[in-house]
This record gives sequence, C-alpha cells and structure tokens, in this order.
Amino acid sequence: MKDNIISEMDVTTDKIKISARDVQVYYGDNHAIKDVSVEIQDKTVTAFIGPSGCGKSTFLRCINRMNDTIDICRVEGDILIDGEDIYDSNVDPVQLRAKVGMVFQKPNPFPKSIYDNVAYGPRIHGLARNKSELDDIVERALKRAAIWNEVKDRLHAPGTGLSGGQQQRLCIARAIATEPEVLLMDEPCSALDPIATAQVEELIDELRQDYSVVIVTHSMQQAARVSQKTAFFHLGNLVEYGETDKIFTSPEDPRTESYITGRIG
Amino acid sequence: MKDNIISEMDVTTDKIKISARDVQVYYGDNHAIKDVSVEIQDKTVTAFIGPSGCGKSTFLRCINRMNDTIDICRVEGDILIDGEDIYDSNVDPVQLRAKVGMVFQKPNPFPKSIYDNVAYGPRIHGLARNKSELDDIVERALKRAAIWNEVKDRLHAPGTGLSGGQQQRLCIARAIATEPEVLLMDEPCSALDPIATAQVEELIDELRQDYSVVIVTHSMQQAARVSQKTAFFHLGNLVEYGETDKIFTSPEDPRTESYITGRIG
Amino acid sequence: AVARDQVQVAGSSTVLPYASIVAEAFGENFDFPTPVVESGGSSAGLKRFCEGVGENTIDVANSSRPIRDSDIELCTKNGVTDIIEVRIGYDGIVFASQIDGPAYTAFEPADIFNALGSKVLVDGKVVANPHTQWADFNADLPASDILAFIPGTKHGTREVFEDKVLLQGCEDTGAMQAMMDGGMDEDAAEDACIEVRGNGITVDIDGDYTETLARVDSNPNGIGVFGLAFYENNTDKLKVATIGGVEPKTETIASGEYPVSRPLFFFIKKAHIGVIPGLKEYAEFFIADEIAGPDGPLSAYGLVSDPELATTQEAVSNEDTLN
Amino acid sequence: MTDTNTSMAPAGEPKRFGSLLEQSDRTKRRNAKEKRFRLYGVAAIAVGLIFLTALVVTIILNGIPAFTQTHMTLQIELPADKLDKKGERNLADIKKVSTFGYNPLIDAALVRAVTEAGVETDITKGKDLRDMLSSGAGAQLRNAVLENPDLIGTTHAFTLLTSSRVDGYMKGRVTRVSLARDKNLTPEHLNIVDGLVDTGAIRRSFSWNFITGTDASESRPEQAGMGVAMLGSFFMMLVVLVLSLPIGVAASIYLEEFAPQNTFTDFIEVNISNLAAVPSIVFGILGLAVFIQFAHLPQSAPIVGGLTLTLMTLPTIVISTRASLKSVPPSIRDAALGVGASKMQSVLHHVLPLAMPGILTGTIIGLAQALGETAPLLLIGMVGYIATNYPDGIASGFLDPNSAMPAQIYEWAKRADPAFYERAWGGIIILLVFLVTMNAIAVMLRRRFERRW
Amino acid sequence: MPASWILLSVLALTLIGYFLARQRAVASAGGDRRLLHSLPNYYGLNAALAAAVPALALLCAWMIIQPLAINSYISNDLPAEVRAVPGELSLAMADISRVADGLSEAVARGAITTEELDKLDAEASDVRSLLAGVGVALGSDVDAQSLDLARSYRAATNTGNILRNVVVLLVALAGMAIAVMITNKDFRARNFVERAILFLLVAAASVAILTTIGIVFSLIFNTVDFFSRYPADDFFFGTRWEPSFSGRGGASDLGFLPLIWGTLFISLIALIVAVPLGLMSAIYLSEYASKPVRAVAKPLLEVLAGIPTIVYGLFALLTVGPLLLDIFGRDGALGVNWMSGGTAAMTAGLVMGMMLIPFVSSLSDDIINAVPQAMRDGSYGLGATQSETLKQVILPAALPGIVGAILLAASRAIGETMIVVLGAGAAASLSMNPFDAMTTVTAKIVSQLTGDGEFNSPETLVAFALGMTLFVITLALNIFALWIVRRYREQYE
Ligand SMILES: Nc1ncnc2c1ncn2[C@@H]1O[C@H](COP(=O)(O)OP(=O)(O)OP(=O)(O)O)[C@@H](O)[C@H]1O
Ligand SMILES: Nc1ncnc2c1ncn2[C@@H]1O[C@H](COP(=O)(O)OP(=O)(O)OP(=O)(O)O)[C@@H](O)[C@H]1O
Ligand SMILES: [Mg+2]
Ligand SMILES: [Mg+2]
Ligand SMILES: O=P([O-])([O-])[O-]
Repeated sequence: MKDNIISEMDVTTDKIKISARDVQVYYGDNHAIKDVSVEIQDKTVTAFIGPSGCGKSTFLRCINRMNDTIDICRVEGDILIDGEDIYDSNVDPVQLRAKVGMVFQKPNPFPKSIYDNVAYGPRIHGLARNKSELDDIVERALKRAAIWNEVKDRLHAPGTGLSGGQQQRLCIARAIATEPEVLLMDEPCSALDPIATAQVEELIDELRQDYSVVIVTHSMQQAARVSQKTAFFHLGNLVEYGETDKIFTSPEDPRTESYITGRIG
Repeated sequence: MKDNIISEMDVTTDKIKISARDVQVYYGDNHAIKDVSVEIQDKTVTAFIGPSGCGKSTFLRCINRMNDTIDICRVEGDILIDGEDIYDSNVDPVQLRAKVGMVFQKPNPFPKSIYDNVAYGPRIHGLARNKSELDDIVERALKRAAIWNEVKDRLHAPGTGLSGGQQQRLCIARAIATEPEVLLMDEPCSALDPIATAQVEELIDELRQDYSVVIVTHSMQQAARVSQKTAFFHLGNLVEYGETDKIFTSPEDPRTESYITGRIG
Repeated sequence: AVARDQVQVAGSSTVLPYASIVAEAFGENFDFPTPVVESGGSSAGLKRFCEGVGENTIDVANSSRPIRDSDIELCTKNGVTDIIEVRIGYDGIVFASQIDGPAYTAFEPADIFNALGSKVLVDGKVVANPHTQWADFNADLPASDILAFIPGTKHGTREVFEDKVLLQGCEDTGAMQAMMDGGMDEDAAEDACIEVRGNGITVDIDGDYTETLARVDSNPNGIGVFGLAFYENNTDKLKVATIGGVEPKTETIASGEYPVSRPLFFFIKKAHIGVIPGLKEYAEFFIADEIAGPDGPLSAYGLVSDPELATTQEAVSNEDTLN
Repeated sequence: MTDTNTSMAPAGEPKRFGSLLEQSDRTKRRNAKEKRFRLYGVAAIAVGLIFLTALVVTIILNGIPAFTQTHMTLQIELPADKLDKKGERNLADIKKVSTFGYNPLIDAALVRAVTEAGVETDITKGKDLRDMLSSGAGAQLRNAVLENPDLIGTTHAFTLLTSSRVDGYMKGRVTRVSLARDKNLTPEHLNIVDGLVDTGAIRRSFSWNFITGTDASESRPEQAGMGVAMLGSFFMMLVVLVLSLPIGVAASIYLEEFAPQNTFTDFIEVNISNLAAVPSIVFGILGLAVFIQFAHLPQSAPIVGGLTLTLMTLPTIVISTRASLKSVPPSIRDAALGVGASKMQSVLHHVLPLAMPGILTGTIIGLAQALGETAPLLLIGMVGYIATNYPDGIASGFLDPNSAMPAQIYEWAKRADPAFYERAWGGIIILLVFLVTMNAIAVMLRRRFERRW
Repeated sequence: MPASWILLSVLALTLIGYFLARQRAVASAGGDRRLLHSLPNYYGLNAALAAAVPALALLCAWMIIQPLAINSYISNDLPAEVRAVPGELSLAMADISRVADGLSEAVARGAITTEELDKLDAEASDVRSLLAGVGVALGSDVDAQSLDLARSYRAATNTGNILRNVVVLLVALAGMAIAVMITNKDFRARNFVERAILFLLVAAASVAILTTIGIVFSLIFNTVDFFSRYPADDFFFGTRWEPSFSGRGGASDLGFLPLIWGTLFISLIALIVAVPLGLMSAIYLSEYASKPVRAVAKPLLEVLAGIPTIVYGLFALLTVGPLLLDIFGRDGALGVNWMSGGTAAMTAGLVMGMMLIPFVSSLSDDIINAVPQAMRDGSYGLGATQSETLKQVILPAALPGIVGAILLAASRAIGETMIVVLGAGAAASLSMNPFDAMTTVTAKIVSQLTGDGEFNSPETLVAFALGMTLFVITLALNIFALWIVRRYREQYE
C-alpha cells in the first residue's frame, strides 16, 4: 500500500483554464448561485467545499452545461473555458461535455453491463480503433478507478447490480475513459472506504499532471490532501477562494473560519 | 453550536436485540455474505465497517428483509430480533420493517412534497390522530435530522428538488418519523458536510437511549465517535466484531488491523 | 398512373347483393375482369358518382331511391351531365315476426298505424297512442304487447314505410282528417301521421336486417320490417304478415297488389362508356332477361323483377340519358 | 434537545411493537386491506379473461363450421355438340358457351346420379335437382373445360360445391322443418342428399377454399373465402407498420426530448391526444378527401386503407411512446450527456431502448386496433363485393381494389343467407389468428426489453 | 430504365458515398480515427444523406410533375371542345395514356417492333385487338387521332424518363461528390447528421398537425354548408334528434344535445368499467403476478383490443343485452323494471369497457414497471405494505403515463361506433337512466353518412357538423386534461 499522504507534486501552472464571471443560477424563483466569479487554473485540483445545499453541485453543473437539462434552471453570467464562452450560441454542448467530463453526486450507472458502461464514452468519441484497443481502454479506466479487481470477472454483469461504492467507482471509470481535459467530480469518494478513497485521490493527483480537476467534497482532510486551490461556498455565495493551505490555515472570512474549525469529518 | 465531540452516554444494556446465526446471502451464484453470525445489543450503536463491496449493505438489508425485493437474492441462516426468527413464515415483513427502519445508501426521496415524504410513514402506521399531530411529527423529524431550517419554507416543494445532502437528511427524517425500535442506516452521512454530520451523529446518540442503531460507515472516525460496537466485514466474511474501542486499538485479526491502519478518511 | 381496367360500382347496400351476383357472373362469362362493387349507401354512392368524370371516379352508382334534383345539381356542377338511369326491379318490404311468436299474419295499414303512430284516433278524438296490445284496437289481432323494430331514419325503407303504411293507415283510420279538422295544415298533419311512438315500443334499427332479425329472434312479441330477399333467406326463423290480405311474393309485388315496395336503380356515366372496358357490357348484362328476368338468378334471390324490363333494356342499349 | 428525549419514550406508554410472530390489530387490518387489494387485482384480470374466454368461445363455436364444406362428386358428360359446335377446339368458340350453357349437363348428370343411388323421389326435373348444388357449378365446369379443351367429348368426374342449404343440413344448421317454407330447397331434396351421402357422392371435408378463396356473391355463400381479404389486410398492415411505427416514435421523441416547452409544442401535444378521440369514421372522410380525391390514389386500394389507418394509429403509438419515454429516469440522460454524448445519442442509445416495452405495447394495441377497424374502410370503398380478384404482384397488392378482413366480416355478417353468418364468425377466427401471430412477435420483442432498475 | 432501377442506382450511389466519405475521413486523420471530429459513420451517413435525399426528392417531384406536363402538352392537340370540359378531357387523356401504355407493353412483349409502331395505321389495322393480345383491354376502337396522340404521348414519356434518370443520377452524384469532398477530419459530420435526423423528427411530429388540418378541411366546407341550411341554434341547443327525409319538406329535428349526452354517458359507463379493471389488472400484473402469469395474461388481455368492434357489437346485441334484460328488465331477477329493451347505454358501455381494458392495463403496466426500484425500496423500508406502496408512491409517480393511458381509452370510447350502433339502440334520448336506449355522435355520423338521404340535404350534411363539433369538444377536453396533468405531475429522482 502506498503512502497515505500523497506527496504534492509541483505541476501547477498559472494558466487559467476556467473562468467564471458574475454567474447567477436560478431554480425557478430560488436564487441558488449568487454572483460567483472564479478562475480555475489548468493542471490543478480545485476543491469546492461548503455546507450542504450551498450550491456546489449547481455551480459544478454550470461548468459543463449540465444545467441545460433542468427545465426550471436559468444560468446568467459568463463562463469561459480556454478563453471561450461556453454559453455562446456557437458552442456545441456535446463537444463541451466531451472536453469537460463529470462524475455525478449520485452514482448513475446505465442499466447495461459494466463493460458497456465504461466503453460507452470511448465508443461515441471514436477513441478506439478496434475491439482490443477498446478492451484496453476499459481495463485501464477500471484499474485507475480502483475497481478492476472487483469486477474483472463480471464485466458483462449489469452495472446496476454493484454495491454503492462500486457504482461510484464505476462512474469514475466511465468519466475518465473518455479522457476529458477537465474533470468535474461531485463527491466522488462519498461512498468509498479509506483504501478506495486513497486510490481515487491518487488518481486525481495523477490526472492533475495533464488535466484540470474540480472536486466537490465534504471532507476537509480530503480537500487539504488533494487540492491546490479551494473555494468555499455558503448560501449560494462564493465566500472565499484561494490556495488550499491558506484557506485552511488562515481564512480571511469569518464564515470560512467557523466552517473550517467546526471540522470533524 | 454544540460541542463537536459527543459525550458518551452510558446507556448500553446487555440485552441482545438482533442475533444472526450462520447467515449466507447469494446474488445468483455470487456468494455475497458468508457464514456471518453476530449479536447486536439493544440500546447500542453498532457500526459496520469494511471495504466497498464487502457486503455491509447486503447484511444490513437482511435485518429488515429488504433483500426480499431482489429477485436473485437468496438468504440462508437465521436472524432473530427479540428472540423471534424474522424469516419465520409467520412473520409479516411489513410489521418487521415498521419495527426495523432503514435509511438507504442512495438517497431515494419519493416524488412528493417534502412534507409528504416525511408524513408518509406516520400516515400508514397511523401514528397521528389528526393533522396538527402529524404536523408536529413531521416538524420534529425534520428538526432531528437537522434539515428543518433549510426546508421549513418549502415544505410543499418536491423532495426531489433538494441537493444531495438535503435529500439524505430528508431520508433520515423520513425513517425516524415512524419511530422504529431498530434503525438501520447505510452511510447516512456520506453526502453531508461536517456540521450536518455532527448533528446526525448527535441524533444517533440520542436515539440510542431507547433504540438500537446499526450504521454502515466508511469513516473510521465516525465509527469510533458514535458506535459502541463495531463489526468489520471483508469479502463477505464478518472478520471481527467487538467493542469499538477494542477494534480500533487492538484488533485481533490482521485483516482488521491492516484496514484500520490504512485509515486516512 | 396505370389505366384502370375494371368497372367500378358503388352505392346502395340494398342493391349490392344483386350487383354482386351480376358482377360475379359477368366476370365468369366475359373476358373483362370482375367489376368491383362497393357498398356504403345510396347517398354516399351518388355523391361519389357526382364527384366528376374521369378514371378516378366510379362508373356506376347503385341506389335504392330515385336520383333527386339535388343530386343532379351536384352532378352537373361537377360536369357529370349525361346520366343513364337503369331501374332493375323492386325491393319488397315485408313485416315478419318470430316463427314461434303470436300470429301476426294479417295486417292492414290501419293496424300498423294504430299500433305505432304516436297520435291516433280513439273515439273520434286524436290522442296520444294509448294502445299497449294489438288486440286493444283490433280484436282479430293477438293479445300481445306491441313491439316493432323499424328501420332507422337513415334507411330509404323508412321512407317507404312512412309513406305507404303509416300515412296510408292514418288516412284509413280517419286520423289524418281529424287532425286537419283540428286545425293542422296538410303538411303538419302528414308529419304528425308518420311520427312513431318510440319509448321502447318502436325501436329504430340503424344497422342492417341482420340486426332486426336478431331482435326479433329474441323478442317473441316483436315484429320487424325486412326486405323480401332477406325474409326469403330466413324463412326458418321468420313468418311474414300479409298487408291488406296480400302475401308478399315477387309476383304480387310485381303486379302491384302488394303495396309496400320501392324501386331499385343504378346510374351510369355515359361519358365512361367506350372508355372503361366492359362498362356497357356490364349494364346490358345486368338487365338481360336471363339475369334480371322473372326466371333469372336475381329473381331467385329475391328481386322483384320489373315488368317493364324491355323498355329499360332498350334505353340502355340506346344509351338514353336522363332528360 | 433534552426535552425531545423525554417526549420520545414517555414512561408507561405501552410498547408499540409486540411479538413479530403475531400480527398486531393494525397490521391485521392493513394486511386484510392488502389481501383485498390483491384480490381486486386477481378479480380484475379474471373478469377480463373471463370476458375474453366468453368471446373466444362464442367465436369458435360459431365459426368452426365455416372451415368445412360439403361437396358432391358427379360424373358429368361433356358432349362436343353442345360445347364446341364447330368442333375445332378453338378457345374463342368454346367461350361462346356461357356458364348457363353448362347447367343442362349438370342437370342430366344429377338425374343419373339420383337414379343410380336408387333414391325414391318426387323431384325428377334436373333443374330442381340442381338446387342442391352451388350456382357456381356451371362456372367451375366452364373453367375446367376452357383450361383443358380435351375434356370435351368425355365424361369426367367433377367435385362440385353443394348449395349452402345442403351444406347447412350436413352441419345441422338446416332441418327438414326449417326447409318447409324455404323456397330454395325442399325437405324432399334432403332425402336425396341422404341417399347420396350413403353412396359417398356427398361428403363434407375441410375447406381450404375458405382460407384462401375469394369473396363470392350473395347467392353463393358456399364459395366465399377469406384469402383475398387476408392479402388486403396484410398489405394494409404492412403500410401501417412501416409508416406509423417510425413516424410515431419519431414524433414522440421530438415532442418528449427535443421540443422546447412552448405553446406550439403544447398545441402539437393537444392535437395528438385529440386525434386519438377523432372517430375512426372521420379518418375515413379524411382518407377519402386527401388520398383519393386530392392525391388521386386508386379507390378501394390497400395503400389508401393503410395510409388512412396509419393516421388513425399514430396517436395511439405517440401517446404510449411518450408515456414510456417520460418514465425513463432523468439520471440516465444525465449520465449519457455527462460523458459527452449528444442529446440525440443519449436518446437513441439509452432512453429509447429503455422505453421500448411501452413503445411496443402502443404498437401492439395500435396495430390490433387498425387490424380490426371497419368504419374508415366504409368510406374509402373497401367494403362490398370487392375481394374477388387476387392481386398479381406486390405492386398490385397495394394498388388493386381489395377489401380487408374486418370489412369482409362486416359484409358477411350483413348478408341475408345464414350461411354467411357462419362464415363471418369463421372469418373472425382467421382474423384472430392473424392478430395473435402479429402480437406474438411484438410481445417477444417486448419481453427482451423489459427490465427494472 | 424504369423507376425502380433509378431507385436502385441512387441507393448504390448512397452506399458508395457512405464508404467513400468514411474512408476519406479516416484517411484525412492519417488513419487515426481518434483525431476525427465525429465517428467515421457520421461522415459516411452525411454523404449518404447528401446523395439520397435531394435525388429522391427530385425523383418524387419529377414523377408527379412529368405526367402533368405531358398531359398538358398532349392535350393541346385535342379538339377544343374536348379540352373545354375537364371531365371529358381527363377521360380522353386516360384513353390516350392507356393506349400509349398498351403500345409500350406490346413493344416490350415483342408483339410489334418500334418501326412497325411508327408506321401503324389506325384505319388499316385493329389496334384494339393488338392491345387485347398483350392484355390491355380498351373500351372502344382506337381512332387515328388517338393513335397519333398516344404515339407522341409514348415518345414524350420515353424522353421524359430518360431525362429524369439522367438528372436524378447527376443530382445524386453531385450530392455525393460534394459531401465526400468537404469531408475532412474537422468537418462536423455528427452535427449535420443529427440536424438531418432532428429535421425528420420534426417532420414526423408535424404529421399530426397536417392530419388535424386535413380533418378540419375535409369537414369544414360541408359543415358550413350545413349551417347555411339548418339554423345553428337548433343544432347546438336542440333537444330532439329526429331526422326525416327531406323529400317531404325538411321537418327534421337535428339537435346535438341528445347525441353528445349519449356519447358522454356511454363513454362514462365504459370508463367506469375499464379504468378500475384495467388499472387493477396493470397493478396486479406489474407488482404481484409471477413472471409466467404476466407473460401470458398481458398479451391475452391485449387480444381484447384487437377483436373487431363488430364482434363486440354482436356480443352486446346477442349476449350482454338479453342478460342485462334478464336482470334489470320487467320480469328480471331483480324485479326492478328499469330496462325495457336489450339495447341500452349500459349494454354498450359495459361491452365497450371490456374492449378498453387493455388500453388502460397494458400501457399502465409498462409505466408502473418503469418506476425505479429505489422508490419501492424506500416505501417498503418504512414498513409499508405493497398496496400502500402502490397507492401512495408508485401510482403518483406513474401518474402522467397512467393519465395518458386513460385519456387514450376515453378517446377510444368517444370515437367508437360499431358497439354503439349494435349495443345501445339507435334512439337519441336525453334520459338519465343508463338502462335506456341511447345513441352517440359517432353512430349518427356513420348512419347519416351511409344512409339513403340526399347528399346535399341537412340530414346528410349534419354528419360533418357532428364530426366538427365533436372535434372541437374533444379538443377542449384535451386542453383541460393537459392542464390537469401539468398541475399534478410528479417527477422521480
Ligand atoms: N442487486 C445485486 N445484484 C447482484 N449483485 C449484487 C447486488 N447488490 C450487491 N451485489 C454484490 O454483492 C456484493 C456486496 O455488495 P454490498 O452492496 O453489500 O456491498 P457494500 O459492503 O455495501 O459496499 P459499499 O460500501 O460499496 O456500498 C458486491 O460484490 C456487489 O457487487
Ligand atoms: N433540480 C432542482 N430544483 C430545484 N431546486 C434545486 C434543484 N437542485 C438543487 N436545488 C436547490 O438549489 C440549492 C443548491 O443545491 P446544490 O445541489 O447545488 O447544493 P450542494 O451544495 O451540492 O449540496 P450537497 O452538498 O447537499 O449536495 C439547494 O437549496 C437545493 O435545494
Ligand atoms: Mg450536491
Ligand atoms: Mg453499500
Ligand atoms: O344502402 P341503402 O342505401 O340501400 O340503404
């Protein structure tokens, strides 16, 4: 087993990958995200923390326009990825989502086999030239999501027959199989045991070498361990955003501080 | 805000509430629970820990016969509650489940209003004599599940429009509203922030005064904080079961030890 | 489009049996394909007939009623000007009841009117029909409940029934005169005469004679109104009543002794003759003596053959059109 | 917090849960309710199935006799001087003898047969004896001779259909008493029939003609068959299936998954449900106006029937498809979109397969309804005396005048001769077999797609 | 080359386009399909669509336009008096085209050579029997002018066909070529193909609108005509339905109220039968029944939907009606004398209800089955019985679909004809007694339309007004239903 505390590799750059300006989100009349502006760097892990219901998932879903699918949801403001406004009418949300992958808060495997769950993305994006390449991609994704050993003998059993944690890892495998440039993960370890959590964290750190990762988590420790930047949300506001170290050691906002110090997780 | 570390109240008795003997569970050919025997005491919080996919949820679901609903699932062995075999043909699973409540791993609010979600159990069990009594029950349950403040203004909005953590607490409120004698909770805090987690833990401790609580968790700290007894599962086997303190400080089985020491969560 | 090579006929379901018998024999004996004979009602048939001239319109319309001015108007509007009218014979209309039921074997129009009219003459006064049994007004008739299944108002038969039976009965009983004396004008009195009681005593049948038969079959007291051909095919279930002492038979109807009948027709578009293969041959074959004559298959099936068939034959072979 | 503790378990309150092994009163009540509810379910299905059984038994009892037919075998002399006066065996000459010309030959043969059988009878005229045979007998002979002119001058054995009354007698429908006032046949004829049955000349056997044959005129119920109408229905259903399923599913997908929520789509939605309520006869009016009068498609053609029924079936398929698309959980769509599938891909790859059972149900019900529908066919001219010519090819199968099974049944049920009534029920059996075969395929497909998640 | 050949050629080009574009796309990415914007199939499909769609559209248009064009070209040579009358013109043209087709047939069968055909003289030879020889029957002999015109008709058709084939093939080729040319690895093929598919979806959805427009148009003129002959007040608010024969002076009462009353009454009875039975069946099948029971019972119930309605009608008339009469009739089992004849709203309603069971049961069963297991688990976990779960969780979740199924059944009930004609009796009445004879709007549409009345009389035209009015009423009901469903819709997850 590897060292539990993952060594911080110095790969962060200063390049801005995602930049949000004055984002507002409404669910009908409910103003869920208020005036959020944030710049997320490339090759960095950014953690979103904050109390339940504060809008973390909502903001995350804005970044790959998953909110488009909720009828009553309205998004205002600009979000730029690589300098391009993703809410521009010319942007194809499909291409956007291929570039910005997502792991949802509630595991949602397709009612298909485990193999097909993972192979789906590579298939529609044409990432494999042939069957054996596809097999390789699936295997690698499952391995990186630390679930390969548990499912390697039942790749063709339905993905919905897995345990909660297994489903969560399956969904992670499914998301990374398409090799997105940005990966949005909404509480990816909530149902995972410590060892699996460590493996996923290791994966996140590895992904950071090439990609930009945004992760929502309730575990301060996890945020501290994997992220370089942290954003603290509260009641729809982005209260504080900065270096993870700084947020956890000397937060500027009293709300941040009281949230951090109340830590027990 | 209250103290984060909940004081251990000494209410444990030695009365055996649930006793399982040689339980085997199969999903088709998959032998998911192997030969598990365990005795769970009344007025105690028992934690089930173990790596993802080891059978915690499966075993938990055996205790209130929720596995009956899975076609391919087969349960062997005896499980006794208050000395009565719950797999006896005379036992009505409905009555059993009223007595043994459950919070599921994936939040599953009904597509109804928040109020109706919580009022559902009390209504079918006839716990309220009139509307205002029902209102009281709902309010109390929501308060105890630490979600009252967030939803009190939208009690008649759909429960499915809540955030992940809110849904989880709603499901907890729904389960405790029926006042079961045994409460089975499958990772009840997985989507909760530290403060909400603390509140739920407080609730669990309070419930212990009268009831028996079984909780599945991936957080060793949480297990250590809230439980008096801990069971460690591994690959379908119950590896070790005993006082929580003992399991965490001087485990007997090397597997337990390696799992515990690998802790990072 | 590929040119049409068979004669197309549509219209009355009363004429359909005869037309189909002819079409079948025509197909067997000529090199032309068997004509297509659609049913759908006289009115619908004439409407399609009058839709215009051309390949995609029908050639012949069967009808159980004469063509009316409004039909001709429609035809003219659409360019269907030369129409050959062919009367093929008569349809006898009979009253029949269940074979095991009471002896309804002799009626006068007055009896029917007294039984079914909504207002009748009782003791010199016009009153709402009080009769519940046939014997109430005619001791010769059985003492059984009045129940009649009469054609619905969509059927041409209903019109004949109203004109030749109810109206006749109304006049015979003096009810008509009494109504007119009571201040109605003639039209209003006629309308009052032909009004039936409803209320479960007269039942309109919108379906076919098969439905009437089913009703009669399950109601021993019921009498039904049928076409002669239908009755003749179901003598095992039905017994027929005489009207004015005359038994309905092809002979008595042809001679005019039996009063209730109506003529049957078909109409040909002259413009289609010579263009649609076999059209004229079909028309001539239909009214040939060996088919429509008293010994032909149509008569055997129940058509009352027309005593003036020869005139019709000549008109068809000359292609004489309506005025 | 502490105050809630005390209220949780007030001292002295009776324990809520007794032994699990015995049910509490409330549980008993609830379980009784449960049992009752379940019973309602069983009862509901039982009522439906009993009704179905009653229907099917009625149909079968009434319809089975239609599948057999009585024939008479006769030795018939075909004299050359009557059939081919010139003796050149020239088809044009032989054709000059009409079907009526063959009747005397049959008459003579009948007289001979009756004498040979040794039946005592008052009926001596061949013409009267011929009432025992179908009036199509002459045509059968003529066709045989035209096909094989060499028969002329020989005596040949023909198996001819008997008339519907004789057939009815063999089937027990017609009795001597019932013939007393019949003008087609007399009880006397039945003596002859009995005699000929003894000699084996009259036999009742399975009738393929009923399944494969053409319609016949009212004077020959014994000759009528369902075959051509069956082809008519087949070609019609082909059109309906090929058009209504894809169009219906496509329309539903658009409305349910792609259409923006606005008044226009509401308008379409209301429109579609409204079309389901439009009486089928109105679709007939529409079909007549649009396909025949406007588009100039041929009258009475299966393609027109198919198009009309397609329009009628569409709402059924759309409504059921939309309902089942709606029931696919949104998380499945999210999952697909999240890995970068396009909306179209998420629908085609995930949502549609999951909605398949409902779509197939709609198709089953819609097609079944279309298969059994008569009213619109009344207006586009597919009812009457039509199914008399076999289509000679695929194209003419769609374009030539034809009837359809329900229309043929409707037509037969109306006809005067009771023999047609029997055939109508027989036709219903064939229709049901057709229906069950069609459904079986869809049901099997549906079972493959059913799953719970 | 007949149309089927050209169709096959276009199809071939489509296939070729598919493979060429696919290959070209892959090649442009240097054989690495991962560099492509879309999956290779999309490039192929794009080219296939480009080849097929414009070409086929053109082909269709051409096939419609060419005969029209030739007709007008040829008909110029017809005598003026023939051309003046549209009917005669169409007949003359039909004759000419029949002769022309016959001549082509004769040439094809070798009964005559092309040279002989050119020299053919109508006076000298019997064209009619020549054509009869190849199976083309003519109504009359062919005169010289017809023969000439038929010959030019044939020539024009041949030329037109050749031109058509060439142009269509060129268009297909061009479409394919352009699509293949613009194919490269960055070309957004998927977007193009999906837009094309979306277009198809929209087209499919608009079929419904076209149908509605069609229905309105096929009813409206005659409806207007009706109202010009019969006062609208009397129609909409009349309480008597008593058509008589207009020959006698038009004393008909054509009141709509008794008919719509009968329609709603009978539909209501049918729904009272079908909805509980259907819903309970669905619930039992989806939640309680074992797999084999479900696999058998569901398709069996579906057979009920496919039995021709005339059979139900006969069943109502012959079996159910007398049975009810035995119970509710004068000397019946209950001795209540509510019913005076076997045909009644009740008879028709009951039988129709039976027919509608599968409409409710099968659809609802599918929808109930689609409610996620987590919902059931949630409820069972709280100690709910199966029926409580069903009634309070599953059914509300499945409500939109179930309402759809019920609406469908209601629609069928309103539109049903045969059962009513045979089962309900033809009497229009405003009675409150379900055991009275009644009739419905649709039954009257059929009977007035197929009856013996004059076509242009109010008695027949009323059928269209009835159809139109019913259409508007059901439209209103549907708008109301949509509103209800919107209000009570619950969504899971
Ligand atoms: N419905 C099912 N059908 C088939 N196999 C199942 C099903 N549910 C669980 N399993 C299998 O049974 C084993 C135990 O699963 P279980 O859900 O009990 O794990 P768990 O301990 O709760 O894990 P986690 O912490 O990830 O939720 C796993 O291998 C899982 O894949
Ligand atoms: N589909 C929806 N419809 C209506 N309101 C919603 C919907 N989804 C979320 N909300 C509301 O928006 C607010 C923010 O929700 P969000 O899911 O972003 O919270 P979160 O920060 O992810 O919380 P958690 O940690 O509990 O998942 C909450 O008040 C929630 O109730
Ligand atoms: Mg969230
Ligand atoms: Mg679990
Ligand atoms: O079909 P008919 O017009 O004769 O009633």
